[in-house]
Amino acid sequence: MLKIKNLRKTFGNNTILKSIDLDVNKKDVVMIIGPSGSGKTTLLRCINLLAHADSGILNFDDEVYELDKVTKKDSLKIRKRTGFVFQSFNLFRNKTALQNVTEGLIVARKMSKEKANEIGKESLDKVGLSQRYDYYPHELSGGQQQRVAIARAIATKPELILFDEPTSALDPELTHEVLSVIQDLAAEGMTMIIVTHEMEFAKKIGTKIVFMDQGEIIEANDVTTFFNHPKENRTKQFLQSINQNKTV
Amino acid sequence: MLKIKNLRKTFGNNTILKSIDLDVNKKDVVMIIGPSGSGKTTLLRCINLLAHADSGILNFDDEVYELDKVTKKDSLKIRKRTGFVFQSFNLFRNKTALQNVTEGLIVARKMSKEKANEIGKESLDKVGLSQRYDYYPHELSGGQQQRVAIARAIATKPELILFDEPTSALDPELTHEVLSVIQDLAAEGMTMIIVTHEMEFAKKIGTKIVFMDQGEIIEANDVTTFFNHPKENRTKQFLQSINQNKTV
Amino acid sequence: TAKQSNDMDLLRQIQEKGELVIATEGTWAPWTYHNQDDQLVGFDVELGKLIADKLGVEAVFVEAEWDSLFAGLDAGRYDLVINGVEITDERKEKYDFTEPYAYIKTAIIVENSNDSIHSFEDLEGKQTANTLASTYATLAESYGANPTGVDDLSQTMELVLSGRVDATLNAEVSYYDYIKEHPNASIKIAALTTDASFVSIPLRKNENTESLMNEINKIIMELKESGELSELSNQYFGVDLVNQ
Amino acid sequence: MNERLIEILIDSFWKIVVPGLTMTIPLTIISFSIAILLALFIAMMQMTNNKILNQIARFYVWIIRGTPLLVQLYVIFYGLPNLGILIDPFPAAVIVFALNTGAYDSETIRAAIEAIPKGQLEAGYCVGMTTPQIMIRIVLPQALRIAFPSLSNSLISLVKDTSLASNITILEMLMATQRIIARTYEPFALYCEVGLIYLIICTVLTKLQHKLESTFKLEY
Amino acid sequence: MNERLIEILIDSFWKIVVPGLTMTIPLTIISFSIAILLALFIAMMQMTNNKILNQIARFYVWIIRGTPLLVQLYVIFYGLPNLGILIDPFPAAVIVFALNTGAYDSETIRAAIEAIPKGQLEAGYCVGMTTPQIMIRIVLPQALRIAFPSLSNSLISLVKDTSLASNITILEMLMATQRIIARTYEPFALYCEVGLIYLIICTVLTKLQHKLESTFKLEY
Ligand SMILES: Nc1ncnc2c1ncn2[C@@H]1O[C@H](COP(=O)(O)OP(=O)(O)OP(=O)(O)O)[C@@H](O)[C@H]1O
Ligand SMILES: Nc1ncnc2c1ncn2[C@@H]1O[C@H](COP(=O)(O)OP(=O)(O)OP(=O)(O)O)[C@@H](O)[C@H]1O
Ligand SMILES: [Mg+2]
Ligand SMILES: [Mg+2]
Repeated sequence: MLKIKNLRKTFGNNTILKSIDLDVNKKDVVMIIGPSGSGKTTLLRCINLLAHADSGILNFDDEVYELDKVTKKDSLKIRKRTGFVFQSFNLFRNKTALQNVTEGLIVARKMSKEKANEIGKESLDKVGLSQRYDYYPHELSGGQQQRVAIARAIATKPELILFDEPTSALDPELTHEVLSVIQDLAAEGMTMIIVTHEMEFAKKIGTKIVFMDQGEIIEANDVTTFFNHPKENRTKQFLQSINQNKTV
Repeated sequence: MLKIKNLRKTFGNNTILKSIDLDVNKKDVVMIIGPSGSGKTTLLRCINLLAHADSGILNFDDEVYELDKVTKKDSLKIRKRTGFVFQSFNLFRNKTALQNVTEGLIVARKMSKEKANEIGKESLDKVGLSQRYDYYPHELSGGQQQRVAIARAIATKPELILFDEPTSALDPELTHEVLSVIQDLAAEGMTMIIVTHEMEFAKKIGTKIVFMDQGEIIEANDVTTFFNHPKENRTKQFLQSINQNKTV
Repeated sequence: TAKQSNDMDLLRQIQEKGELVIATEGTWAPWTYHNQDDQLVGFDVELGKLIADKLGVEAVFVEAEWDSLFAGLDAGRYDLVINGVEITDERKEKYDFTEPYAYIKTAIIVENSNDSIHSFEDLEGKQTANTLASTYATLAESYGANPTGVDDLSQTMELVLSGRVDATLNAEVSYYDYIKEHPNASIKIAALTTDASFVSIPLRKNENTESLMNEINKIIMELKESGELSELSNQYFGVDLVNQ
Repeated sequence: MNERLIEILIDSFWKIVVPGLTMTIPLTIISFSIAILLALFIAMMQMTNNKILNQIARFYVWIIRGTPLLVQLYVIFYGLPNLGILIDPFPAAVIVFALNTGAYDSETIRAAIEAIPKGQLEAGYCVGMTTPQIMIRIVLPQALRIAFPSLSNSLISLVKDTSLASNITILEMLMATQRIIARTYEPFALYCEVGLIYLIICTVLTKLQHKLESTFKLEY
Repeated sequence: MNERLIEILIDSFWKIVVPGLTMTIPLTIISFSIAILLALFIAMMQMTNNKILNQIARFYVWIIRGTPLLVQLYVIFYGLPNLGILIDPFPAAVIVFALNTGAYDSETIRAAIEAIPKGQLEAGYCVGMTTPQIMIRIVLPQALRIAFPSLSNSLISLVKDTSLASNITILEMLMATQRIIARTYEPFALYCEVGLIYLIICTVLTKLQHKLESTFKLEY
């Protein structure tokens, strides 16, 4: 459903993404892993056009966009079909947890307030926040904020959700819960791209692993092949460090 | 070196911390774990007086503070002896990575600019940011920001460092690196309190584990006892969920 | 500016300083204004200089907005205000006035084509405009007109010309001065007051000003008798406003 | 203070307050309401990517901030009649005060919008909202809170600036005062009196400002 | 336009510009510099926990914003002499304009400081800085950037408000213009001319504002 070709992104003189190609099929759960600063967030931002790529082509279903020439209308169209969970959450500071979730439903999707509240509460319940509907972001703990961000993205039931480290602020129990939420979504046929540092998580629900380093996709493969038979040296090295962490 | 007695903290009608007692000895590495929203961040904030506890007594070395009556001077004194890594980083937005680290050295510790820069660069190098001295926070990736925050806290060489989920935004490789930085600090005799969701990490460098839930310390023990012979049911349940995550 | 203590005779203070501080607007031709070379001139200014001369001191002029003249006089910043001030009963309660040194008649000025106003009685129900610092509003009101005020004379003329008001009340001499600058302006005098009002110099009401008052009165009489004042009037107004 | 002065002050109180109620206050309220709408509009124009709208907005702000209010009143009231446009004093004053305050306020609002982290806008995009929707529901509520004290400044200034309307024949409080001064020659006392009346009006506004500020307190 | 008018306008140009250079501009610059310092100070006072300092700052802002500039000039220049305090026109004007602008600007600066996330302050505390140190090095640099357009507003307003100094015998541009009007009876043309000269001064300031704004652009 999503095809990226030759995406390039620079900041000033630094090339942050060098000729990225990525194929995502319907119902795929693509896990992007890679060291800090390798460009994972930037890639997600380029996909839903929050960042302007310098060049590249994006196929979304059968629509083709040249990434250096997207119009406002294109952006709006793509964004209505995608959800995004920011690494830094970016909750609306002037809205309660529930309002954060319903805002998009009411305004962008023209849903009635009652219906939106219903869905909003449902989404918040899913991520274990039934006690926090009326809290403002600054009154929420880090993990609670992250969960509101997740609830906000899944409430609109988009065709594609981009998650940027969705469990970074969560404890193991909750990670487990969120994981099952994402698994449910996967079961419902949602396509997802998930940036994560949690390999267990990646292994568990990913259908495909993409390993990035220094703005490049080093290796992309299905989960088992990736973890059991990595091809590139850089990948091996990365996987090794994970095991190192584990040994007490 | 640090002793907390009967710390209570409320927000409005909600009691967030209920009668917390905590003992930290010199060179201890206390790991605080617990579900999202259990009050871990709030506890750290109460310790270095960013949050005003409603009641409680704090012993810092031999000085005794009543937490509901601390003066500005007390705060300054305690804060000069502690470091803090925020869950949301809180980098100075108008300063580069290096300036973020040197600011406290130059201003609060009256260090010369050259000396501060030297130490600042050293600290940033330690967390793998030698390429990013002159980047502003908004130009850094999530993991890079988190590492600047860590570098900033350790640069001042305080007696006690409070870390709030210091590896949440880091990939396994970097987690490993930061881990070794913290291990080095521990080896140098630094006392630390670390909030974390990474059990491997906790096991590896903690000397003591504190498990919190709903504003209470459920169980506090040395690492091996805690993980191998948990006493409370709540603890057992929590540990179980961790293992659940692991099984693919 | 004058610095003075309140408990000393004003005339003596002036003589000791060797200067007479006179406040005036400097923006009201031909009484007090700046000529093309930017020098402060006008009937009032010349009078001030003559008075200072006769007192044997130097005239120092200070210029400010109209109401500030009196605030400064009250505060003791200035010795005198010479600014074509008309004597009224109400003002007499505040200040002591010297001998009048001129008289003026108030004119009703209308647009040339205006046919409805021929006397003050015709002002009934009409819209008039006048400068704020004047007594014209009271006068117009007393004839049943509806007065509005603006800051200066030119504005009142604009209002008449653009038809926003029916008439403006102003000093007859001001009208002539305006016409001198704008010979083609489509305005005319519709009526004149029969009784002239008198122009004088106000002094603070207290015993310290008594000797100065006497001195100035003497000087004004002298200037009137010698014809110097009439000469000045002719020079600035083109008519003799000193002797009725 | 002598008896005469007290009598004058008492006598003049209503003569000053009445034009305050019938002119100064309505003129301020109407002009300010229009000004805020205008300012929002201009701030938006300055922030779009459309170069032409940009230039128009900048030009407007430049001309209006660059010239004295008095001159603007002159142009509208005494200048336009030359082009055959004769506007009554009150609407002319509203036009000028709204245009003037709007230009200043647009800068304040623009600055406040720029102070909102970009993440707020981006989060709005990501739930499918359009830029105007995000502005109205997310960014402006936060920005206006930041701009609020400065906008209060401009409202409170406007209360007093309306006195310039006397230049176009509008009888407001200061003109009423000056009329009394012209008769009584008591500028200092009367200016203090009118100052006190202004103070009463502005006290109400300041109280309102503080009230609204704490009601809409934003924390982050 | 006829020849006479053109001649008048040319002739008056320097007569207006000179007091602009010798009075309007110096008066503005000096008063504004003091005002900004004062405003910073007052904003801080309003934000400390010290109730007394708080009240003093609030009182100052309330009184100054609540009363017209004209009345303030009167009190300092014509009122104080009754208490034996006689201040020369220029220093009196500086005092009044600085006090006045300072009150307004303090509200703007306070709002801008409140717009900075608390985390910035807390991070400062955690590296051992004192509140004033954090203010000067972390919070104010960010806050002033937010306040900047509103502070420009107040500077540009001040340029024109200095014309009120004519009430205390200071010859500035507007008074110079009015002198010429008194002789020539050409208010409209001359007000447009002085408006243009103000516009030139303000254009320089606006350009400077935009330049500094983009130099100190803050992103987050
Ligand atoms: N200002 C506030 N007003 C009301 N409630 C608050 C406020 N700040 C925090 N809380 C509540 O206090 C509780 C504890 O928050 P805290 O940030 O300490 O949790 P935490 O253990 O650090 O969680 P996490 O792992 O998600 O960071 C949360 O339930 C939160 O909603
Ligand atoms: N505005 C910017 N200007 C310059 N460089 C930038 C800017 N934004 C990001 N970068 C750089 O781009 C690189 C990639 O950043 P990105 O946020 O995509 O990394 P990431 O893979 O998401 O890392 P993390 O796991 O730490 O979140 C980083 O090295 C960062 O410093
Ligand atoms: Mg990232
Ligand atoms: Mg936390």
